[in-house]
Amino acid sequence: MKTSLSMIPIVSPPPASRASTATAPLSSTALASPVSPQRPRVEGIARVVAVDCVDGERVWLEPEQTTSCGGCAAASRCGAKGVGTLASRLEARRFPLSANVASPPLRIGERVVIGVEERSLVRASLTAYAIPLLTAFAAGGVAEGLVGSDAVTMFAMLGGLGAGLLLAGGVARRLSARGELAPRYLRRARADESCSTDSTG
Amino acid sequence: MKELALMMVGAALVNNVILARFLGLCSFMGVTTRIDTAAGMGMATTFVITVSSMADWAVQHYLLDAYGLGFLRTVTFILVIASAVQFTEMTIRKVSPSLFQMLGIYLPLITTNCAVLGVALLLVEGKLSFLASTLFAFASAAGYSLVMIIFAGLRERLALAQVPRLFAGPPIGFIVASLLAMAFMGFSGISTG
Amino acid sequence: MSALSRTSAAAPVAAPHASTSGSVTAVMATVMLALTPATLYGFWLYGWPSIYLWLITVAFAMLGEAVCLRLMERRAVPVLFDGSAMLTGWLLAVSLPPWAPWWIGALGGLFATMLCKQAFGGLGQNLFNPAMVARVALLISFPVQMTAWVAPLPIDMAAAPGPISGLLVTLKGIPQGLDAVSSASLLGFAKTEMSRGVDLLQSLPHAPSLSWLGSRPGSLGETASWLIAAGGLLLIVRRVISWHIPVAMLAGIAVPAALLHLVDPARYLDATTHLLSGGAMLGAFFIATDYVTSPNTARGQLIFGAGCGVLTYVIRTWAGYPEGVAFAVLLMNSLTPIIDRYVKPRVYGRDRQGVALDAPAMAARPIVGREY
Amino acid sequence: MWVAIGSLTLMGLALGALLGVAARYLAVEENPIEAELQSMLPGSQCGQCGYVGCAQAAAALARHEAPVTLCPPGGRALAEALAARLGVKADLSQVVDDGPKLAQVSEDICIGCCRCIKVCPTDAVIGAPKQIHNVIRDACTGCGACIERCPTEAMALVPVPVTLQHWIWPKPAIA
Amino acid sequence: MGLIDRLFKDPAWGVHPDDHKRPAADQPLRVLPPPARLYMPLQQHVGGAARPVVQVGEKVLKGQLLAAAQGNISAPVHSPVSGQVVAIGEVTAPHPSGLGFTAITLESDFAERWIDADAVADPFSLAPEEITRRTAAAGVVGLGGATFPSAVKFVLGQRLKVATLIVNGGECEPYLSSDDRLMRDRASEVVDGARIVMHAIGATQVLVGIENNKPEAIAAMQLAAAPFAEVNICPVPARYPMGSDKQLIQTLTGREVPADARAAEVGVLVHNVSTCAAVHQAVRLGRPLVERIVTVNGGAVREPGNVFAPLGTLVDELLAFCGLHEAPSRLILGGPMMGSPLAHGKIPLVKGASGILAFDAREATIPPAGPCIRCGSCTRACPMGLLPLEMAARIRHDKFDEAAALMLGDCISCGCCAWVCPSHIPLVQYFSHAKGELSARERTRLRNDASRRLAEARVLRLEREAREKAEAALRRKAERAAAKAAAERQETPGETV
Repeated sequence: MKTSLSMIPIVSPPPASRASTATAPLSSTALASPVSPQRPRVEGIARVVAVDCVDGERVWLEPEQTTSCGGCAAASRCGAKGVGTLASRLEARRFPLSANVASPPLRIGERVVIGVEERSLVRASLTAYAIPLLTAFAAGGVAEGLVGSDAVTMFAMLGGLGAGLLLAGGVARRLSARGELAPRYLRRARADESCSTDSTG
Repeated sequence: MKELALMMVGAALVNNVILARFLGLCSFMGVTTRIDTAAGMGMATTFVITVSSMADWAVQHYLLDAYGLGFLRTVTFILVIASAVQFTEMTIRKVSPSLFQMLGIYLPLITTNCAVLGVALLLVEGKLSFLASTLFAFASAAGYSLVMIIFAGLRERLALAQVPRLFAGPPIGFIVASLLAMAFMGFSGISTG
Repeated sequence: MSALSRTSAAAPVAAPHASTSGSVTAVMATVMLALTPATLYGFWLYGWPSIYLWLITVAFAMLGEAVCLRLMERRAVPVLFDGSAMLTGWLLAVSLPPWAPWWIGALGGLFATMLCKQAFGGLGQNLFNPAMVARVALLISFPVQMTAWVAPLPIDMAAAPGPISGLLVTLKGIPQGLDAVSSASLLGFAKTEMSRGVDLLQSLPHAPSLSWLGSRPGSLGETASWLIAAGGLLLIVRRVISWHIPVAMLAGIAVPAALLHLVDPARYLDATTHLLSGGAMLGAFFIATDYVTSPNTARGQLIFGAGCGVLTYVIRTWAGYPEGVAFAVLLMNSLTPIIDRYVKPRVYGRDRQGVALDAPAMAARPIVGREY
Repeated sequence: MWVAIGSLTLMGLALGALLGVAARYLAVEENPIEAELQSMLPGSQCGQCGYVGCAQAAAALARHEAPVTLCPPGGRALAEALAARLGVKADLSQVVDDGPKLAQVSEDICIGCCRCIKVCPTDAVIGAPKQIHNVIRDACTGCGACIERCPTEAMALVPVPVTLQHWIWPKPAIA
Repeated sequence: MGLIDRLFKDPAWGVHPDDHKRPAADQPLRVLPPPARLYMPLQQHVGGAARPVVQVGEKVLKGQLLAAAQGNISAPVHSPVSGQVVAIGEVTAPHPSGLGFTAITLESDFAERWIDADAVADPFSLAPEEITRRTAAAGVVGLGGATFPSAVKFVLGQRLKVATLIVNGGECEPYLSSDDRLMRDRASEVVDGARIVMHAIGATQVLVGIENNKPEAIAAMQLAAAPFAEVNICPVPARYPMGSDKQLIQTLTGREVPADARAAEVGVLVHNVSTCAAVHQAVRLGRPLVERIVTVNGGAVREPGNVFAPLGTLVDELLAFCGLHEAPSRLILGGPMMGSPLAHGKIPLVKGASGILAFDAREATIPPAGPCIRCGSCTRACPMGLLPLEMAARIRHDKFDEAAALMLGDCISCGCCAWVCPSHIPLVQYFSHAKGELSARERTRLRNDASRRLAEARVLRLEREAREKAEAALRRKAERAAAKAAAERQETPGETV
């Protein structure tokens, strides 16, 4: 005897969320809207999972594995199965944000919309590794050309390497500020908002 | 300058670290399930190979040759490589936590990668100048990364194929690796001087 | 309504309920049709042994496929006769030396279909072109038999071996008595002369003649370049292949050849020699354009073709092997997944990186009335 | 001979010291993952996984003592998500996932004893003493806690019928 | 002229199936006599199903309201015949699943008595809101097949100040010619309806896109649109799926609808020619949408052609009216490229049904699907610029997230890729399967979130109740103590009495 009552909007404590009936075909697209003026490559949904135990200001977020956010999940999802320890692989997937980037500050379990660069893993490795190598070789080449003795070239390359590492740090800071490396906070996600657009009308 | 370029091409393509010298096969088979993780691993290994071969050349030149301790070469190289990797991991983690976020897990893997030690041992016999040997190391590491990325692309496509049960998993991976090695033999014979 | 209930009782049939008349067998048949003129001319040029070699290679290729299908308990007939195994065997036979011993063709055919196609899961899932993998494997394992080129001996000439003696040639190898002059192909000749320090200007006059008609030593597929090009054009007109890969590959060979020839004619062959000799034409029209192992977007195909061309030139000029097409195609096959991943068509309503276009900017765009 | 031993130990000590200093100077700390696994579980504390509540189940998962298929209400999707999260291979063979089952009251034998109302983790059962009870299908997670509690076995787990909106095209047979 | 036209002017995407429209398109329109029994479904549109307002046994007039709209996206349903409501029950839905949905069963009294309509002499004097209200009340929905309630689109068009109305006369599906017949016979109604819609949304110009394989329709529409400068007829190249909104907008205006936006946000609104005719009937003549032109075609039909039939008629009756010379091997609602297969003929005609196809054995044969040889012809055919072979390969391995990353959400299921595939792989079925699975996972995820919130709410409630019970117990104990103390104080002073 069918006793199904119609869908009662399930009231949850903070925002009134209506359990939206997803229409059968996935009518919406993979990217959330409305798009903020400064266009990040890909938008995705992340969930606050832990508060930093050292400084309470920082919270750890985890990209949500929703179906239509393939883009951002791929960027920060480390797919290398069977590599490294479990903890470090999980560690590699979470990213920190300062809690008071939104008012009121973020709490555990809240879902936020983040913007992240599409190919940030490749760009991250380029900044971390290519820049120091380039400066090292540049310094070595100049030293070899001017002086030519191995010892001098060696010290020149070591100096170049050090400079390169510092430069990489600077570039990395600037990139992560622009959301290139780590995802950047855009806004709080509405309760039923997945990565698809909200329904019309 | 011309023979330097030829030497680098030779190190990268002709006697490629993975496909011709068969070094670093464990990471070659392990990490190449996806292109961007393979690229991350490739670049991390390139950095470590270059840094450690610089250190190895110095240790070889000023310590082992000077005091005739050639027989200690392998042990010292391993020591140098391990500390180079550890040092790199710490600096990267300090310099930019978000960078380490993405790439942290590859660095500990590289210490056990035999391509690093292989390249270091190769460049020592070459009796090249310091810059030339570092360029040789960088070129072989670049060849390593190139083959890692190509093989990751192939395996991503292979993951979509309905490989018969007998060949599924590692066997078909090895077959593809051997076909790739056969293709790279096309470069053999380029006179690398 | 009885017919109706039967079809709908099982899973419902999804739209579209109509489809094109084309089929995989038709595509393969058109490609084989385009290959026939050059192959027949090759048969005429090299006589009976080359016919037997071709038959053996194709037969063993299909045998290999049949054995694999039987092992996987799949019905062999529909897969065998979709023409792909036959085409693979044909392409391999056309790239072998015409008077090679029978076991070269047999081994190559088996290797191509069993290890390079069925092991990956059958048609459409192999990563490398089966014919080229087999040729490279044979070249590396049996260098002597694979580089024993024979001067053309048209079938109607007295000296040419008859049907029976031709069969013996294929089965037992070239008898000493027969004065089939074995000489290197032009590329092989140029490379050996170069290694002996004789630069091109002296060695070229008495190199094997390179008549446009193509009667010179080489495999079946290397002789009549203009016949192969005609077959290729037929494929392009029938829309079986698009022009992107052949044009890009031939340009990839011709441009570096012409430039370097200008720089130093003594050391580098000119562009037309490169285009007409070796497997360039066969590679460009029939081998590099294999659907399965080449990118599926136009821009990707241009990159793929250019890559094949340049690598062919590099291997021919500097590497150890005289003929670079096989290696070049394999190398570019290994790059195809990466090309396909980064070279994608622009999705409607999105920019090249996949981010949705900006609606207000699009709304501001004036409506241009277009006449159709 | 002595020079060899001496140089090796010297280099070992020097490098060790260098790394020791660097370790202290470049220290960065870690973070636990249990809170996050718990946020993934449905949180209905139904106990079908054999642990007292979802918190204990999450802790067991983090310590790899529990299989990822431990949570029936979560079904196949949750098992896959847990497997992906923990990076382990999940054999989904025995996850019987023929679609969610929801509780249903057969109204002719329900005596209105309110026992199921007290035990339902998500308040999915509505009713009053001596009145016929009913189940809100959208709140019920099919955890089965009410099935044993019902004295007259009026409660039963019934598979959800497919509706027009939720019907999915079957995957074509692989050629 | 054809070749150059094809090379440079024709769009690169899409396919060119032979259209099988003749001779059905040229047959004069036949009117189906009202059948004895009709089944009016409540869910004939996108959005909430309509709610019945009539009782069983009630007498209704033609055009009388049977079920009212429910929720902000919905459409009412009216009676196509005058007669009596016999039942409100379950009927097989025109859906590939073969499942049922509720419908109102009517029995016709063949009197064809219309309900008194409040016709409007000059609709342009009405306020746009009034036109929107009347269109909504008449139950007008997109008749091209999308069946989206038109009034909701008008509101959207007004709010976003859309300047251009595009009337979609494409009808690019093979076999179908209902729009073609409508344009040939009732061009003036279409133009008038289009102008009313233009007035309703405040647009300044109307572009009517008609495929150039319908010359008679183009001529008729140009004749009807001659007096009105703002309505211009634009023939477009005949290429499937030119009739799809996004492709028609791109071809006519050069604008592309961004992936996550609606057509209205790029200043354009698209309506089908039949929808415009329905708006004309609704506003000018006050008649709700109860009938429509349906193409009956296919190899099994003896006299294929267009039939003007009341909604709710069973498919069997339509086929019987046109005659069958063999048992159809497959029944399709809509066109062959996107139409849904019907399990049997006892299915009612709905508002979105532009055609009924009865395929004979030859047309219905589906060659078995072979392996994908990566020929890439599906990528060239896809009008949305997607990679069908890559998506299908991932869906074959249940990697739905990777398929979604390849923009599966943008696929409009037009069928070009499956049509052009030499291995006849049912690509659209793969994509429909993946979309179904993805939205099912999304629903389970939302459901899990909701049940977790419910569980937390319950735990909080139980704690609160426990706390309150404890406080109440304390308070009562305190009161009892106070009462006892007060009682004792009363006894001690009163002892002397």
